[in-house]
Amino acid sequence: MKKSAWLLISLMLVLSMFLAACSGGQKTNEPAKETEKEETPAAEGTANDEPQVGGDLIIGSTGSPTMFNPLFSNDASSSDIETMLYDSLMGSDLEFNPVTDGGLAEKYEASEDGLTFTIKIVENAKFHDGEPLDADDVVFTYNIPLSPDYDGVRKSYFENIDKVEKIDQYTVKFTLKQVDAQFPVVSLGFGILPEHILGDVPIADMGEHEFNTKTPIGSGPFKFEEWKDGEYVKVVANEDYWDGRPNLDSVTYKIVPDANAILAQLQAGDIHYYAGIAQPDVPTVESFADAANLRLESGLALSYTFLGFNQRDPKFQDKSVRQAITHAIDRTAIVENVMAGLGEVAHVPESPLSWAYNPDVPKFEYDVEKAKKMLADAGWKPGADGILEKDGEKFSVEVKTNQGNKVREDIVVILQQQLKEVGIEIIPQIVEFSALIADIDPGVWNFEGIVLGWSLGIDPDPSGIFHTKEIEKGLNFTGYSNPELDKLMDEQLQELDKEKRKEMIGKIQQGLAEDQAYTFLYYPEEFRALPKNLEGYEFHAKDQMYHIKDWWLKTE
Amino acid sequence: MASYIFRRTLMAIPLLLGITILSFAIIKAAPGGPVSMLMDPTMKPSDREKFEEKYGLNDPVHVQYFKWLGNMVKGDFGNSLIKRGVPVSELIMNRLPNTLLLMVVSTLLAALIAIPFGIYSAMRPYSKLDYTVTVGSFLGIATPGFWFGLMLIMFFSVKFAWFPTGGVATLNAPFSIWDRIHHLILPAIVLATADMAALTRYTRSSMLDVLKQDYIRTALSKGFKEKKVVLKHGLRNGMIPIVTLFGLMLPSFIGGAAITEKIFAWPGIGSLFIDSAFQRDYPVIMALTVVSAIFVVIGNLLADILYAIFDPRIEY
Amino acid sequence: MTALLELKNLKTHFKRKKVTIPAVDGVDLKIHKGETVALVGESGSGKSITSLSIMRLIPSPPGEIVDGEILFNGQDLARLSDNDMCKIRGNDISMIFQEPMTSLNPVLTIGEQIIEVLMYHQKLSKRAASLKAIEMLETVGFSRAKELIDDYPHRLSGGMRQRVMIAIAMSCNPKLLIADEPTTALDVTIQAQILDLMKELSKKYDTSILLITHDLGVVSEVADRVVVMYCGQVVEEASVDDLFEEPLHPYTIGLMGSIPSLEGDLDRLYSIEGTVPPPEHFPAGCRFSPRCPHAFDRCRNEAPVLREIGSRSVRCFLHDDKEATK
Amino acid sequence: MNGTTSELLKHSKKNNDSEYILEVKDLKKYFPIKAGFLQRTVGSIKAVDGLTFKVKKGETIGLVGESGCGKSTAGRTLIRLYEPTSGDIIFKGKNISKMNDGELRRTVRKDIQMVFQDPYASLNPRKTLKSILSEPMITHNLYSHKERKEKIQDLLDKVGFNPLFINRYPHEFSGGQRQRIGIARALALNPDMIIADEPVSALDVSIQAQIINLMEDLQDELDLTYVFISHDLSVVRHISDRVGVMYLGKIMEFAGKKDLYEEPLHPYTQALMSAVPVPKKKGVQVRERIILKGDLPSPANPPQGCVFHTRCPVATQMCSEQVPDFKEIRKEHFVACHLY
Amino acid sequence: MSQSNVEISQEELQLNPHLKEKPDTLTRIFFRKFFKNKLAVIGSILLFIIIMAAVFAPLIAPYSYEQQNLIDKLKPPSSEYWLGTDRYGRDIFTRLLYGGRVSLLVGFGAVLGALIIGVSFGALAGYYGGIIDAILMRVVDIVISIPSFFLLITIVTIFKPSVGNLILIFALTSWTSTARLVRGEFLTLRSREFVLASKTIGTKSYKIIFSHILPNAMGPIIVSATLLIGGVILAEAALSYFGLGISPPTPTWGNMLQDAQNYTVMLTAPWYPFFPGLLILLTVLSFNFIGDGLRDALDPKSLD
Repeated sequence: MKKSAWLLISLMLVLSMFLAACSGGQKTNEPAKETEKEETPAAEGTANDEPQVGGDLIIGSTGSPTMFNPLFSNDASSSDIETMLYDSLMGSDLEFNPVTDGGLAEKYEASEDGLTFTIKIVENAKFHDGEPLDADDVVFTYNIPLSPDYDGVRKSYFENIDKVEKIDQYTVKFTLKQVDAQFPVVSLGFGILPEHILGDVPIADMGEHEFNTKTPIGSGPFKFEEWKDGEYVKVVANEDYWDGRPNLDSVTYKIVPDANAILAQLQAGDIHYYAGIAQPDVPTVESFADAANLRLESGLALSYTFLGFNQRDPKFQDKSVRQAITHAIDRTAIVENVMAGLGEVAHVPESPLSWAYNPDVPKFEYDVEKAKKMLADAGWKPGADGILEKDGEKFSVEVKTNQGNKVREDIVVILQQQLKEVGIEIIPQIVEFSALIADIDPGVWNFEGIVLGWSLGIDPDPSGIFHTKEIEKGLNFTGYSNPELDKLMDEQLQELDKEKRKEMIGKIQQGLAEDQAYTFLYYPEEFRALPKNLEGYEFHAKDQMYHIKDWWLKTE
Repeated sequence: MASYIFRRTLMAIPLLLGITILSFAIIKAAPGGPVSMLMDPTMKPSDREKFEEKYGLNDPVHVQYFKWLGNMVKGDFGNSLIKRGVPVSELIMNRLPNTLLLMVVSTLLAALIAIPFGIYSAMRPYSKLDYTVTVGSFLGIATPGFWFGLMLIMFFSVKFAWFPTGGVATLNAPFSIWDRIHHLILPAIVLATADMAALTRYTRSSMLDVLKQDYIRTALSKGFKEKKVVLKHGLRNGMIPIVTLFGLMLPSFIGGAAITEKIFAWPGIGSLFIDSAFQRDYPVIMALTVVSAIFVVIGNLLADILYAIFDPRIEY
Repeated sequence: MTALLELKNLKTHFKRKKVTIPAVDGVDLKIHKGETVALVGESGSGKSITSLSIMRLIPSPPGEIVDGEILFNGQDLARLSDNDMCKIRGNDISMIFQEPMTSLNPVLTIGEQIIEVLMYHQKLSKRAASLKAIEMLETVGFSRAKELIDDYPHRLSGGMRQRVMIAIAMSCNPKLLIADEPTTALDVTIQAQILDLMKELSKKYDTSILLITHDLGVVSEVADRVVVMYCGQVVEEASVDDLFEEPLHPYTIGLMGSIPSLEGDLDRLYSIEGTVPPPEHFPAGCRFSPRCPHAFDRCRNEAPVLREIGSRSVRCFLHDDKEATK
Repeated sequence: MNGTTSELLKHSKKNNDSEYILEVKDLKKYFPIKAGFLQRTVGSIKAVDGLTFKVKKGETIGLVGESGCGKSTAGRTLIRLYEPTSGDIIFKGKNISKMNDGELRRTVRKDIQMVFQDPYASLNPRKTLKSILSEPMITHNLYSHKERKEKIQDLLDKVGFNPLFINRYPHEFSGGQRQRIGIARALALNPDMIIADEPVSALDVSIQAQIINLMEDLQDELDLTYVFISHDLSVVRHISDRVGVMYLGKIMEFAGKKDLYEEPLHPYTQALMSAVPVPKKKGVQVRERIILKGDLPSPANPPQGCVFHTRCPVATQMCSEQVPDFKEIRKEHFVACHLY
Repeated sequence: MSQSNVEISQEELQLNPHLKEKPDTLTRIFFRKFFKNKLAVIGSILLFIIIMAAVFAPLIAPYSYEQQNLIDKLKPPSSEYWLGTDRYGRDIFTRLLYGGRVSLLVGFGAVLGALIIGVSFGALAGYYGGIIDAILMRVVDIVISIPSFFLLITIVTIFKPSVGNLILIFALTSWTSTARLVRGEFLTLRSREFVLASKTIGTKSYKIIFSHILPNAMGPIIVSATLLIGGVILAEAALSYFGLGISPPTPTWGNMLQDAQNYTVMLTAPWYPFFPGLLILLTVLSFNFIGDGLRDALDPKSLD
């Protein structure tokens, strides 16, 4: 069960392929505890106005989409487009609850044992080519990743499905192999593909089929019009959308690879909507927002940034050393300086937005003296050059992060400065992305320290990253291991009672914080620039295109 | 001439082989692979292996190379591993015209400005104008393109709104020549700046050489005015090395504009190259290497042919 | 008889930074109609600069005609405007150069290079000019002139190119042809052809020739009168017969003695000590004095003037008395 | 001072000493013409095409001809700057035509030296006189440091150069002076033979005489053998004992200079002689000039039969078909012509 | 003439007026010609100042190059911070000094490396010709034909950017032009008469290459080297643009400029990108001026 974790790479990365989850991975079962971000008054205040039809919205992106088939693509840009082209069975609300609203499901029922789900879909849904969408299409779609020929990237999302059956023309039944708390949230969020087009295509060839890039046909609110590689993707309103025509006439998804150029385009009005503003640039965007007819929306992102250490290295096996390092880092200063104050200091590997977030965990506040003492207690004594030494070994750590992410580069530089205070030498190493990924591959583990971020799923299961069994071939690349927590992690997955599970996860979070499995740095706040007159917009932490069907541009 | 071109093309084969072998070795030596870019980290290693196996990424490098070579010879560059299913040739052909347009326009722009200045500099060496041109052209060489490009956008696109901020054409607007030109100007200026500098220097030294020649004196002794002598007798001779230079510049069309393309969101070959390199999209990288090598070969050939056209002394 | 061309005290100096180099330093010279005058001297004597000065082709800066007159048909070329000079060049006065291999523009056809002169000076139509060009090429001895005009210079040998140069130079029936070492770069057998051609054409068109050469053999074959230059000055001037019969100036004597002969045996060549000084180091007094076996004190201190002795002149104190006797 | 005595010496030497220092037998040097795919050799420029002559010790052989006749190539092949295509070069009894660089260095490099045409190109502009002159000695490991210094002084003295100049660079000297340096360098190894390739043609007339006189003096003093290559018939006549006239890579006529100049047999030699413009002298009859038609044919594609027949005023049918033998018509007078 | 310490007689001077009393050494000619070129002199002075500033950076720099002062972020130039501060509140002036060390080191190092490879290739190919030439030049063709920027990026990802590796990488990608140049020079020089003269003496090949041909080919080589250094400094900046330059906090002009290539910084602290940009510009300009001056000063043709 590893579906909770996403490598969050960068908001301003050239290749923001890991930016966010697919359209299917964005929903949660339960209301989040905090929904602190108020919507802008403008959006709320004018909600009474009648939506106006028309207009083209230009959305900016540094990344290029790769294809428009949710079962095969996995980058943020593609999934942005897919959201508009396809309908999924279930939708989600702002608190990540699974809702039928925005999905094809009219009604959905889970069995007592949590092993079967029966879904009734709307009867008037039609694909863009006019063919009706019915249960056959749903069965067809869900059978694709179940096939042994399937070579796409989404296999793990469907692992628990035992079978998918058509009950009647508009009813489908899913049977699971075992209880899966995330099933309605994640697995039911994938777009439905047209059987009448893809039905004859061998599944092994589907990943390369023309449908994905040339003629994607879904049932979503927008129809695919044109993809000019490296320039833009254009989708136009689906006049016959079963849930009513979207307000916007068209959406142009414009690709501007250079993050600075994108801001210039935003200022010049060549881009209307951009969700990837780096935090340090927020004041700049604010400064020209008014003149450029823009406004900013923000909210906490469902992710966190951390400093991890390779715990195969003896010096990082010592819990107190890890704690001392956290003590030595002024995370508030990092948030203030690197993020322009736009984020929160993190203590656990879960977002405050999650229902399972446990605020009551051991915290290791900035305290240089304490850090020094703890390190001294652990046997690390300052050497002649002020750098700590133990048994002739210097406390010198090469900290890697990926090239192209300014914020992380900044963090590494500041870490170097801060840790010098306690006598730890940090050697920053900015590594090209593909090479960095290769460095943390299982069995390679070619790093000492690493600054990265995880984009969180909606389910709070932490085992994918911190369970001992995930070391050998999974994502636990730091090699963290705590048998007690392993046990808890196994147990919570079998727990169907949410409150009990929350308690168990809370304990795990306490354990991870106490162990400082990572040095958790912060939860970033995300900023999106959009036209002042864009109405119907709501900030969804995982979906920058949330309910785009309802967006509309108010004219004077 | 035809047989000469044929022979030259034949001779390019070992060159192409060498280039592809070296490129293949280099990209395979680079850490990481398309799978780490493509794959969902939640994927099981067995599924990753399945994918790698499907695309032969686990075969020994030489096996992969020969497989690739075999397909390439058949004209099949394969499909992109990242934009799965999209033929590499299509990716390239979509962008090649943009890059060529940008490069041709910037080169022409550079030539139009550089050549007259170079000629004038050569006619009056060590004059004030010569010094100005010299300093100016060196300034052009020394300006980092990415800085210059962003500056132009900030001033001329954002501040004065004289030019678009990027792209090849206005979105959602009908095709118009003027619109295309409008979009071309800034990136072409950035690219032309560096070329202009080099071209001015070349023109100047080439013309200086030519103007020292005996036949210039002959032409003067016929009673022609200096301007006519320089333009009629000097220029054609002086252009021979310059024209050759254009041929040799052709290969730089492929990678040379990468930064400019990125800054101006110009969907060209350069940015495709950079993206593919970062994503380890091996088929695209290899295809672009081949395309670039072909450009080298064509460029050299073109240089030779132009040389022969401009210089009657060369015969094939 | 008035001269076709008369140089009076021509001075062409080159200015490099603060140094003035007197490459041509007071040259007097006359060429009459139909006459062939040879200007003889070693490298550095200023003979080529003299010829280029007449054509006003001295690169300027650094070169400049600082003094003197160049009277051509009574008109002072030194003071002519550039525009007027352009009308004379290639038309009334034309020139051929030493290096036939490089004197023709390699990228233009031979025809173009002749036709352009004719169109420019004679205002001929292109058609008429090309007919005339063919005629000129036939005159200089090409049998396949019609094909030749579409050919490029690189296909021709040195001797043929020099013929083309002559054809270009003669195409406007110039009154004066300046030939700057026209045969030096050619093989003897070809040299003979070219010299014959020049003699023939000068007779045919009644063209005066200023022949610049260092080869006394060529001089004796072609010239009517000889002017010997040394260090930017004329040191001796005489008719060809007089000069070869009795050279007066020690430099001329030395020069003639230095040449091995094709007939008769000489055990040892006469040689002039030292080398021609570069213009920035011209000695005071007589410029030949450091190398002159007869030099005496006066030579080193006082500059001799070009003195007429009958029909000839010489710049040497040794001949002061001779003038007195005559 | 060495007018008549040296003349006597020369003659006596030549008469007594008939030993040949150099024998050239059917020497050929072809340069390949490469073309086509793979740059195969498609033809060759027959720069030197069968040269045969002998050189006696102490004499001067003149090789004369127009540009492109192969005389320079012949000189360079003789000294083994070029590998001969075929034929033998026997120098002091040793066949050096097939030797490799090492063997050449050990055996004959010291004994044959060369003087080049262009005094500006033949001296390394970045070396002082001293290092130019000491290089040969260092290469062959001759003399101690002190001896070398003396030897250099001696060499400069021999070529009439102020020894104070040893630390100067070539660019400070005039052409004539540089040619003296070139000669001094050639003498540094006490060679037996010097191949002089147009040593005076780049010089002014007055300087030419100086160098020719110097070369003659040195020959007498050091018992040198010269192969003197020049296009200038007068100079060759002046300095040589025997002269070969080359045309398109072949020797047309070879004879003692008196025979050759006073009674040239080959039509080419005759034409060549007549073409030379000579200063008029009183009482000397102006010669009848033979003007040759056309230009030298390309050595890449020499005419069939006698190579001269295309320009020969007396050519017959046979000349275009058969290559004439190089025969001794009179004593020591060889001619390759069907007329004889 | 009286003060002359070399005894050249008056008479000799008269006869050989080309001679000067004092020997005109090559160095002196070089300097005379070089100083005639005003731009080259300006370039030399500028470069000298820049190099000295980089060499003596620890003595000149008012701050530590990595000392952050987050309160003083992006401060404009002032008496406290002469050229302002960067995004971490580090002194830009200090970082420019230290950055110069790396940038110049990379420039010089890479060009030295490129020269070693390029000259070896070119010399062997040009001197021996034939098959050796054909093979070596094909290798050059191949390396040239691979787009250098792509090559750079790929090699950087393999080797990881560090000063040493960058030097290696730039050397590996920029030697080809030198090789072609040297080959050309060798092709002409090997048939020059002074080389032939040396051969007739029996001088060994290696000695001819190193003592006769190479010194005479040095002019163009040095000129191309100066231009190459400028190119490498620019390439380091371009590589930094892709984030593939030297890792922070080590400053280089390239990564400083890249760091300043930020919309916010350019709008709010324009001096930050200005200074590293200016230094890159001045340095590259200086190298070009000097190269231009050297081209004339080292031209052996103008020696004679």
